[in-house]
Amino acid sequence: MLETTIFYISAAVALAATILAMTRTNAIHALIYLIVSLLAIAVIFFVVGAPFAAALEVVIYAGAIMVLFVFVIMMLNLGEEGDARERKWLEPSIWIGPATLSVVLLIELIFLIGSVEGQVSQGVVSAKMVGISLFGPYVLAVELASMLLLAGMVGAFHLGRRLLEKRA
Amino acid sequence: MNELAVPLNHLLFLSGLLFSIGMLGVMIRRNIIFILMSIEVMLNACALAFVGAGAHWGQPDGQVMYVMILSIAAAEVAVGLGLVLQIQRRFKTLDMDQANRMRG
Amino acid sequence: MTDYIWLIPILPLISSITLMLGSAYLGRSVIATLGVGSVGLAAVLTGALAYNFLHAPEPIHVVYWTWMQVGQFDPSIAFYFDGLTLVMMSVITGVGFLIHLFSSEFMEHDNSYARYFAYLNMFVAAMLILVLADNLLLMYLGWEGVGTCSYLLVGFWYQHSANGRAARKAFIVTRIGDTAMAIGLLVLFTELGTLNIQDLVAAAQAKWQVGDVIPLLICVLLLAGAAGKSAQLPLHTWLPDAMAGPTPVSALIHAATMVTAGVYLIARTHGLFLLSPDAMTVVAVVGLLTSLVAAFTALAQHDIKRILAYSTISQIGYMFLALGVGAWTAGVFHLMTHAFFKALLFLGSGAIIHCLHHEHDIFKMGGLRSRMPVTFWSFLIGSAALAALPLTSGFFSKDLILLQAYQQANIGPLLWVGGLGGALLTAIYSFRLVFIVFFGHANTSPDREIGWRMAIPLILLCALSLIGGYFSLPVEKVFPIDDNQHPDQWVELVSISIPIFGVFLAYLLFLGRQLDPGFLIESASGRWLKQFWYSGWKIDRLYDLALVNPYYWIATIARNEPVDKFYQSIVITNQTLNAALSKMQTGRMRGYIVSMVIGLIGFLGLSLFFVAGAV
Amino acid sequence: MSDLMLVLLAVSILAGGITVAGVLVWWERRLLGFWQDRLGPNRIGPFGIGQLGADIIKLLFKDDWVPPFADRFVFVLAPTAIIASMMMGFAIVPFAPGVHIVDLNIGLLFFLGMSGLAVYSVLLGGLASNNKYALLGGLRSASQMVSYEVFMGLSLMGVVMITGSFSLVDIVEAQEEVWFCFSQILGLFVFVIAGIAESHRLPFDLPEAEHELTAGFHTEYGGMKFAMFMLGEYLGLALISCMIVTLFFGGWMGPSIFGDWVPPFVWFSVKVIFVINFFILLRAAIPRPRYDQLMDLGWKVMLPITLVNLAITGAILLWMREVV
Repeated sequence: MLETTIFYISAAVALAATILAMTRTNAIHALIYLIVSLLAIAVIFFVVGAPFAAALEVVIYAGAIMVLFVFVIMMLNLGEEGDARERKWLEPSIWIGPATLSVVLLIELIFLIGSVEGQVSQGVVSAKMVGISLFGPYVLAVELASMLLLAGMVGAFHLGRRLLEKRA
Repeated sequence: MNELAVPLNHLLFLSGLLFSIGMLGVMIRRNIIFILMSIEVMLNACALAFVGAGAHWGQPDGQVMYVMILSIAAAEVAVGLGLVLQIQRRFKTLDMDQANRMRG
Repeated sequence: MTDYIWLIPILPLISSITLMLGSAYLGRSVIATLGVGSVGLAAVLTGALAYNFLHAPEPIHVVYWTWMQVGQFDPSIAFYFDGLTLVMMSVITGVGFLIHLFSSEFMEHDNSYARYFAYLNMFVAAMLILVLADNLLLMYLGWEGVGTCSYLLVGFWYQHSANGRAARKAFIVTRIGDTAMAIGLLVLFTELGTLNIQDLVAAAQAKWQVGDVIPLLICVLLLAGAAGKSAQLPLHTWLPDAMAGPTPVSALIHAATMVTAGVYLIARTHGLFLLSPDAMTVVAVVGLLTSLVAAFTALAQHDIKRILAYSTISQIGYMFLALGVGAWTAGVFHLMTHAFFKALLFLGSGAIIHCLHHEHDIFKMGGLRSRMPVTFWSFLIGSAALAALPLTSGFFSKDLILLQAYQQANIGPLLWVGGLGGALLTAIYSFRLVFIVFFGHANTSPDREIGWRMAIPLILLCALSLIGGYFSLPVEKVFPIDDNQHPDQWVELVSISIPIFGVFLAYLLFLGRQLDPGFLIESASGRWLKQFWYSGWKIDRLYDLALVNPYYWIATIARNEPVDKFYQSIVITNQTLNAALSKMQTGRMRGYIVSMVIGLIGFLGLSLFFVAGAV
Repeated sequence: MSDLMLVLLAVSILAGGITVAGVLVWWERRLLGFWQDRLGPNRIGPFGIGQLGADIIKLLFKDDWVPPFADRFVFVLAPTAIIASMMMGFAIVPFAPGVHIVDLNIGLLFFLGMSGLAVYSVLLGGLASNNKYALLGGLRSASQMVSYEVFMGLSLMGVVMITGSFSLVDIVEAQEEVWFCFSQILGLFVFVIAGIAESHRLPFDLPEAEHELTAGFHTEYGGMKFAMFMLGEYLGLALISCMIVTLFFGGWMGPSIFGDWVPPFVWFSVKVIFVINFFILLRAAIPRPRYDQLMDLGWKVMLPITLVNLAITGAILLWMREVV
């Protein structure tokens, strides 16, 4: 039962942290909440028997992608006036419409998901199994992902390089 | 870890909730950094659904999809943040609504 | 002992790739060592293979992996090695090695030294794949590979646009033949369900009677491919222009190896040709006509390389003649001896050109006998072999062809007389070349004598041209045994004496000047004939008129035809719609996102509706 | 191991870790003094051991001041991140057969994750201080640590390929025959350098290079929060040393010629102390590179080396599988 409890606690943490992250005006605070939410999801991954995904969530999502965010925020150096502006942008008149849309979508999702039955966990899916299917039936997807990452790298380099050159 | 007794649809509810919150974030924020963060939340919600379903069937395919989502997220963030820096330099603001010059 | 067959084509390939990638980092000596050494090593391995094969002459079949699998179609990467392959491989690696060695000096001062050897090695690799392939598809890969290398090497000095034009011409003309051959392969596959050569021949012989139509069709298509690659009538016009490439390339590709691929193809699939006597007759006639036309043309040329090019066309015509009359062994034998002496002649001409500052016109040479002794002797021996003077290698092979042609069932004597005419012409033009270039008074002087890397291949090829006729080919098991009667004594005597008479005639005409054909040449018809022969029987002109110009004309009028208007209207419609739709691009990101979300909600709602409806 | 034992072990590792980190401060200064021909702390107690207590007292009683211009929430949060993640990292270290808190089947990835999270401490500390030097220090450390994390992870994959498992216990047991420091010499080389960069120890302490950035990301920190940064750094040093020993030097196993009369835990400690001393020696011996040199070294030397190592290891493994 310990695992079940952990699951629900992490789910609550993830939800709360995500909501907080979406509503902060300070980007750094929002990011910290987002990291917490990611770590909570990592715990959920671990609990449902996907330790490899959990590790990747921590190493890559929380450990690398979010660091990039912090990095960029540091470079932008947003000040106090940014916070005030964000607060102005979060008026109810702005978010009430989108919120309705989201709620409608959520209701639809719940209707669709509601018919799903069965338990989550069927035991642990180890990193080895994931690796074998990654380089077995999904090898083409791996190649595509590598292409995508290469394209991302070249794109990021291109964007960043122009920035440096114009400054120089 | 077989004593885990969570119905699959609870996990999917969580995923759906996170997805809706992320989508809401994309719609209501004007700051590009927040929009990128919201997209990360949405991607993560999808990943959660995949991993949960994979765990339900005891198959590695869910985690394989997770790895794919991860690489998409990594590429997206790299390019997206590069764009953020460019936008900040050109428009001196991160307001998404200011960057509206590309129109038909 | 079959383990290392794959090494033989792989070695030049690896060297080629290394040279391509590392051309900027390698020194000239390293480039030369790699380029020459890889082919030399392949030659040594081929020698070892030959040693084993001659002791235990069993065909070797090695399957490496399945290349692709589409339904019933599963060609493999596999090598088939028998006597015929051995002959071809020995020629490719042996003569190829000598030519590489020669090139290492010939090209020494070229800026693109590495590129040259990269192409040349790639050519050797592709050619080896061609002859080793156990199925026609892999063979086709090698076939196109050598075509590509030929294109690259003919246009090697691409800075001159004429060379590029020559390369394109070579590529496009051979492509016509290749297309026919590809169609032939498709027909073969649809009819027999396999492209493996051994299976295919067996299946064909089981399925068809001698004289059926489909084998005739297939054979004619294959013949078209062979004629394209081997520069036979009517697709021969590319070869003289291909002389734009470096001379060792002409020696390797356009004399010794690639152009004989067509001969190899027909010899390899002789089982099919045996099913269709008509096709064989066509082969023989094409060969004979080509050999005569090219010989007449060679007689009128000024450019030393063009003379040799037409001579090559003519000699390959002989090989086709041999194949056409069923003298398989004789044809392949002539292929081998021709590789020796024609490579020798080309390399000799390369040496002359090298030492005379790229002078090609034979009338500007002269008296080189004493100043370039090695080249002179090699040219003399090569010409003797080409003219088939007794005891040289060319004599044995050409004599064999003529005798067997005489015995052909229907039109044998006619073929024999034609062949004799060709032999006479060959003797005349080859010794015309020798007499004009090496005798008489000197018009230019060579500024250097050739070095050892050019001399050694010449000397070795001299030796091969002399003794090559005594080799016996290990092809008894490949080809059906000839059981022809020995013809009459007089036939043999005439065959032997004609070349000698030709040489004598050439002596009278070009050296001794006892015969002065001036009045003939000066007459109106003589001038016209000379011009006609000089331009290669105006075949290029004919093609221009009949094919190229009409094509341009059609292309010009096809630009504004009504069908095009129809497609234009599609474009305009699209543009209008696009203008309307692009109004939706407001540039406001969040608008897009909201509309995407609304769409998502709509789709989910629809699916919900259907789920609910189903329940 | 019973639950009670597990809890005891966890508590003792926590306490022991902090103590070791504290002792290390003194030990490093003593050794540095020894190697650099000076005295080092020698006033309080025998060999200056009392210096440790004096430092603790000073740090504890200092005013816990937060600069008014700082982002208070993040400023306070930052130092806890490094302590927490480093302490978590110790959970998977196998000290002796059966003596570990948890044997995760993704142990190595867990370690990488924890060392990845430690970045935040530096990054957020630098950002929250609202100080130009601190910001620059944080920026530097972010790119340095994210870059070196890449080869750190990759350099360990050779070990994982040989073992076929991410579990540290499995990895130690796979070194029964021969330690991985021989077969994975390139991996060891890269891992040691990446480890120094990850824990930003001296040759690679660019984030806090005194002469350029005063004290880098922790310029504004003082008192207990500063002590936590220090503690985190020494914990990181200890953790990296434990990992090096576990992954490349056979963990608790000693050379077989010594028989089995030396307890495994002693072997482990001896090796860890040896590696820590090696790190301190590096600090004493090697000058600090420029920042661009550091990044060049990473991407242009370390990354190719790790990739070559991976390719060679993979090729040999495939070849062995073919042979056997």
